[in-house]
This record gives sequence, structure tokens and C-alpha cells, in this order.
Amino acid sequence: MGEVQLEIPARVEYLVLARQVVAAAAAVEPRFRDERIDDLRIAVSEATTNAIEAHADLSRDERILIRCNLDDERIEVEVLDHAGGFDPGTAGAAPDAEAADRLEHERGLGLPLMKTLADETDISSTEGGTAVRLVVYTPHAQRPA
Amino acid sequence: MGEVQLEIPARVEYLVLARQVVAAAAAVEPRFRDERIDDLRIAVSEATTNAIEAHADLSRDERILIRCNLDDERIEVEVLDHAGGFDPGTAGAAPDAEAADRLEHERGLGLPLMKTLADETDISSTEGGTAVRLVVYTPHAQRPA
Amino acid sequence: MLFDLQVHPRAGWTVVSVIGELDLAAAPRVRQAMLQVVTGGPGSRDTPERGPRVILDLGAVDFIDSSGLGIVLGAVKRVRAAGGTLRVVIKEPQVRQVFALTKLDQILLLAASVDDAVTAPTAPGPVGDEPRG
Amino acid sequence: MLFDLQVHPRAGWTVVSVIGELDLAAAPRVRQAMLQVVTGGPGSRDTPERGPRVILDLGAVDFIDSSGLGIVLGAVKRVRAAGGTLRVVIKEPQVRQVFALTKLDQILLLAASVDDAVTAPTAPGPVGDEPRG
Ligand SMILES: Nc1ncnc2c1ncn2[C@@H]1O[C@H](COP(=O)(O)OP(=O)(O)O)[C@@H](O)[C@H]1O
Ligand SMILES: Nc1ncnc2c1ncn2[C@@H]1O[C@H](COP(=O)(O)OP(=O)(O)O)[C@@H](O)[C@H]1O
Repeated sequence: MGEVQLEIPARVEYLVLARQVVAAAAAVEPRFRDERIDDLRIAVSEATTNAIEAHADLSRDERILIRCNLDDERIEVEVLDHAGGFDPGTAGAAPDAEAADRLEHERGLGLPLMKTLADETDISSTEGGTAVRLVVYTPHAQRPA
Repeated sequence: MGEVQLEIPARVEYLVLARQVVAAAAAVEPRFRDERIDDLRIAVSEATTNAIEAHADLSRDERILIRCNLDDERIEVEVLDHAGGFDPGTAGAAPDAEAADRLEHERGLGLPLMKTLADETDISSTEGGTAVRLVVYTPHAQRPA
Repeated sequence: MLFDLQVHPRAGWTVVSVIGELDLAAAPRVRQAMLQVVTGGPGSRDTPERGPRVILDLGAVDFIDSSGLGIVLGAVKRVRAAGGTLRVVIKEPQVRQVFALTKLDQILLLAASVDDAVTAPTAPGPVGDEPRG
Repeated sequence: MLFDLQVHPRAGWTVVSVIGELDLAAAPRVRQAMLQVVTGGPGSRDTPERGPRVILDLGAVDFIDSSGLGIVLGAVKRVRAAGGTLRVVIKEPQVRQVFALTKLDQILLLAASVDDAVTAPTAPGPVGDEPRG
């Protein structure tokens, strides 16, 4: 159907904007239920938060690109940054912690939550930046096996 | 402070998104009062509506770019399309109509309303497209004379 | 989404209630509904001898731009051409401002609620739409 | 903007009410308020002998992500380290879902209102935070 792109400064004030745009873009397709749009809002918030934090670590004032691709089966959102990258294999190895351990994990909740909420998550990261691809399907779409 | 860019398909379903993004971008600066953000929302809605209509006339499925530039004095929004352009000098010569004439102007309200609500409006249009620049000042900003 | 439209009768009037943002995306549905009401399709409750009596209820409209105003203007024209009466309900300040800036508030009876619109006296002023029916 | 924070006493508890979206942008203010309450700065109403009794009221929070959860976890740790009790009020389904997915609902007393949080019995279950004070 259509593609929406949003470019924002890598600053926390713009997180709310990233969430709003993705939610509004998804709402263009009436088949997305509110709960799935909520899932997507959180996942996008996590990815964008990480991108902003990564830029802050560099204290470079760069920009984050958020790209939404919508058809009647699914919405795909890409969050692209130009920070230093990381190893997605080691980071966020889901702390599927026992309740008792839970308190020890004040950070590191972002990637696991993102992966739980999106139907598909791909992260590709280099020293030049990171691309996080999140996909959420409409209720009746045929998902790839 | 920061620049926000939004790119949308030239389709009416995305009007609401254009308004939301501009309103949310303006709200990042706490000095903008709600009334001025409302003014800006309408002006941006008018400019984006015209861009979408111009693309529909061409039945070309192109994209519209909306760029917000914010500092603590003002917000500047540019709406850029790639449709056929028009002559801003002749179009929208404000129908400052008497009430009795009002009924005859079912169309043509957009440009006058936009010019009334924004503090500054510049339109530059060629056959390759149109750029509408809208500026709204914060209450205490020193406006250029 | 954020837009809905309902038509219902009320004390001899046909009330067309619009909910949400009245822009170019919403315009076709509202235009269509107004057309049906005026031409006596489903949703019209009017007795032919006095023409359609219509209340366009924008009380739940929180945004309107020139595309929405175009709808209102078209509706006024059509209702008057059919010898009827149109009243418009407005609540939100943003909507009120746009009607004032474009002087539509001078040619229309604007009411603050559907109740007010139903009970408003017939000729409100020199440029009211009332004495046409 | 869409975020606000209030601290007030209530029946022997200090209630920290958060309004809006609890993300990385809002996190520093909430963290700061919780810190003050626990360390007995302004806003703290606790008697030293039993440690701080704090209700983190997220009833008006309509969005939370992992940055917000980090705040809650930090607050639990700090309150418990000071020998106190923390209860959390949650209303929105989105917020409830995030607490469930991350299993925070298993280590915290989650109440549906500040009233419920005040009147809840002390030890709700095996992993409740209650018997620490
Ligand atoms: N876009 C990114 N760029 C660089 N590093 C990242 C990015 N996203 C995640 N990371 C790394 O992965 C770690 C885990 O991320 P996450 O699970 O969201 O938890 P948290 O952000 O709380 O640390 C981060 O601390 C960071 O080091
Ligand atoms: N971006 C644009 N591209 C091409 N033509 C435009 C553009 N904006 C405005 N126009 C022209 O100016 C006219 C007046 O615009 P406007 O005052 O908004 O009223 P309306 O859109 O109702 O006609 C339009 O009908 C159109 O011909």
C-alpha cells in the first residue's frame, strides 16, 4: 500500500513522535487490531530508544530514520541509526529469568521485549550503524512458516 | 533545535499523519501554545491537501515530503510535492467575500485560510512541483518586521 | 478509524452527526450522507411540502479544514435549493475559529448542541438561512 | 507536555503518581522522585523504624516500555534495601501486558487503584515484596 518515512534527531524528546507515526501509519490499514498496534508501538519504542542511546554514547548529534511499509497483510518497520553498532548475538540473550532473578536485570529488557512483541525481528549491525526490522502481521494474514 | 522529516504517499489517508507529526514536533518545544499548534495543524493540512489533490490530478503515485524545523523562537514547516505546480499569484486571491457571496466559494478556501493562520507563508511553484513554507512564531519571539 | 457518521431523526429534523476529523479523507462520506438526506433517500425524514430540515452535528468534530468547510457550504446550498433549512452544531474552539475566519458563521445558524439547534427560533438574523424554507 | 508527576501522602504511604507515557524521556524525573522519597528528602513521609512505604501509581500511565520498567525495578530494589515496601498501581491493558511479559507481575504487588494498594493485605504470595519491611 504505502511507505511512510520519518527522520528524527537522536534525542529522547522525539520518541513519542516515533511511536505516534508508527501507530498512525498502522491505523491506515483497518485490519490491524489495536492490541497489535500496541505491540508494534512498544517494539518500535525499544528499537528507537536503543538507537538514541547508542548515539548519545557517541555524543554525535545524528539522525534516526524510521521506515514503515504497510500492506494488507502486515506492517514492517525499520529503525536505522548511524551509531557504533553492537553484536546482536550476545546482547539481549533473553533474561528469561526466574522471578527471583528478575530484580538483577534493571537493564537489558529492551531487546527481549521487542522480540516477544513483534512477529519477526531482524537486527543487522555494523560499525557504521544498526538496522532493526520489525514485522507485525494482521490477524488473518498467512504467516511464512 | 531539531529537524523532523516525514515522507508520505500522496493519499488522503495520510493527511491525519501529517497533522499529527507537525503537532507533535511543535509540542517538543514547550513554548508553543496549543492555539498556535492548532493554527499550524490547519495550515499544514491545507498545504498537504493541495499537494495530494495536485498529485491525484496527475494520477501519478508520488510522495510528499514534510519537513519541520524547530527552534525556541519558531517552527517552520515545508510541504514539498512533485506535482505540476500552479501560479500562486492568481490562485487563492483571498475571497474576502461579503457574507452574501460566501456561498459561491465552495472551493478556494484553502490558500486564504493557510495564509491567515500561519505567520509567514511562501509558495514557490514550478512545473516540477511546489514548495509551501509555513512559519509560526512562539508568543515571545521577536518577529522580523 | 478516527471517523464515523450517524444519521437519525429528532423532533422533525434529520440529524447528521459527524465524529472525528473532517478533512479531505472524510469529505466523501459526509457529502454522500448530506446528499441522501436532501434528496430524500434513506435517512431522509422530511415532508415534501416544507423541504428538508437538517442538522449537521459537528459537535464531535475536533478538526476541520477547508475541505470540511466545502462540505458544509455544499450542504447549505443543496438544502436551500430544496427549500429546506440547515443548522450546524459546533463545540470545539478550533472548529469555531475556522467558521469565524471564513465568515461562515455569518451565513449559518451555529448552535452549541443538537438541543439548541432544534429549539432555536426561526429567523436568527439578517443573513440567517432560516427564512428560505 | 504529555507527562506529569505528583507526590502526596496517603494513609501512611507516600504516593508517587505518574501521568502520561513512561519512556526514556520521562525516566529521569521518575527516578529522581523515587530516590527522594526513599532517601527521605522532601516528599518522604516515612518513620525511620519501618522504612519507606511507597505506592508508585501508574494508573494514569498509558504507555510503558523497558526504560519505564527499569525505573520500576530500580525503585523496588532501593525501597527494599531501605527496609521498606513498594506497591504499584496499574490500570491500562498495555501496561499490564508489559509487566506480565517481563514477569514483573510476579515480584511486585500490583493493585488496580491507589485505594486497593493502601488496603491490600501484607503478604500476597510467595514472591511478594511485602515481608521485607
Ligand atoms: N541500535 C543499537 N546500537 C548500538 N548498540 C545497541 C543497539 N541496540 C541495542 N544495543 C546494545 O544492546 C544492549 C541491550 O539492549 P536492550 O536489550 O534494549 O537493553 P538496554 O537498552 O536496557 O541496555 C544495549 O545496552 C546496547 O549495548
Ligand atoms: N501544491 C499545489 N500544486 C498544484 N496546484 C495547487 C497546489 N496548491 C494549490 N494549488 C492550486 O490552487 C488552487 C486553490 O487552492 P485552495 O485555495 O487550497 O482551494 P481548493 O484546493 O479548494 O481549490 C487549487 O485548486 C489548485 O489549482
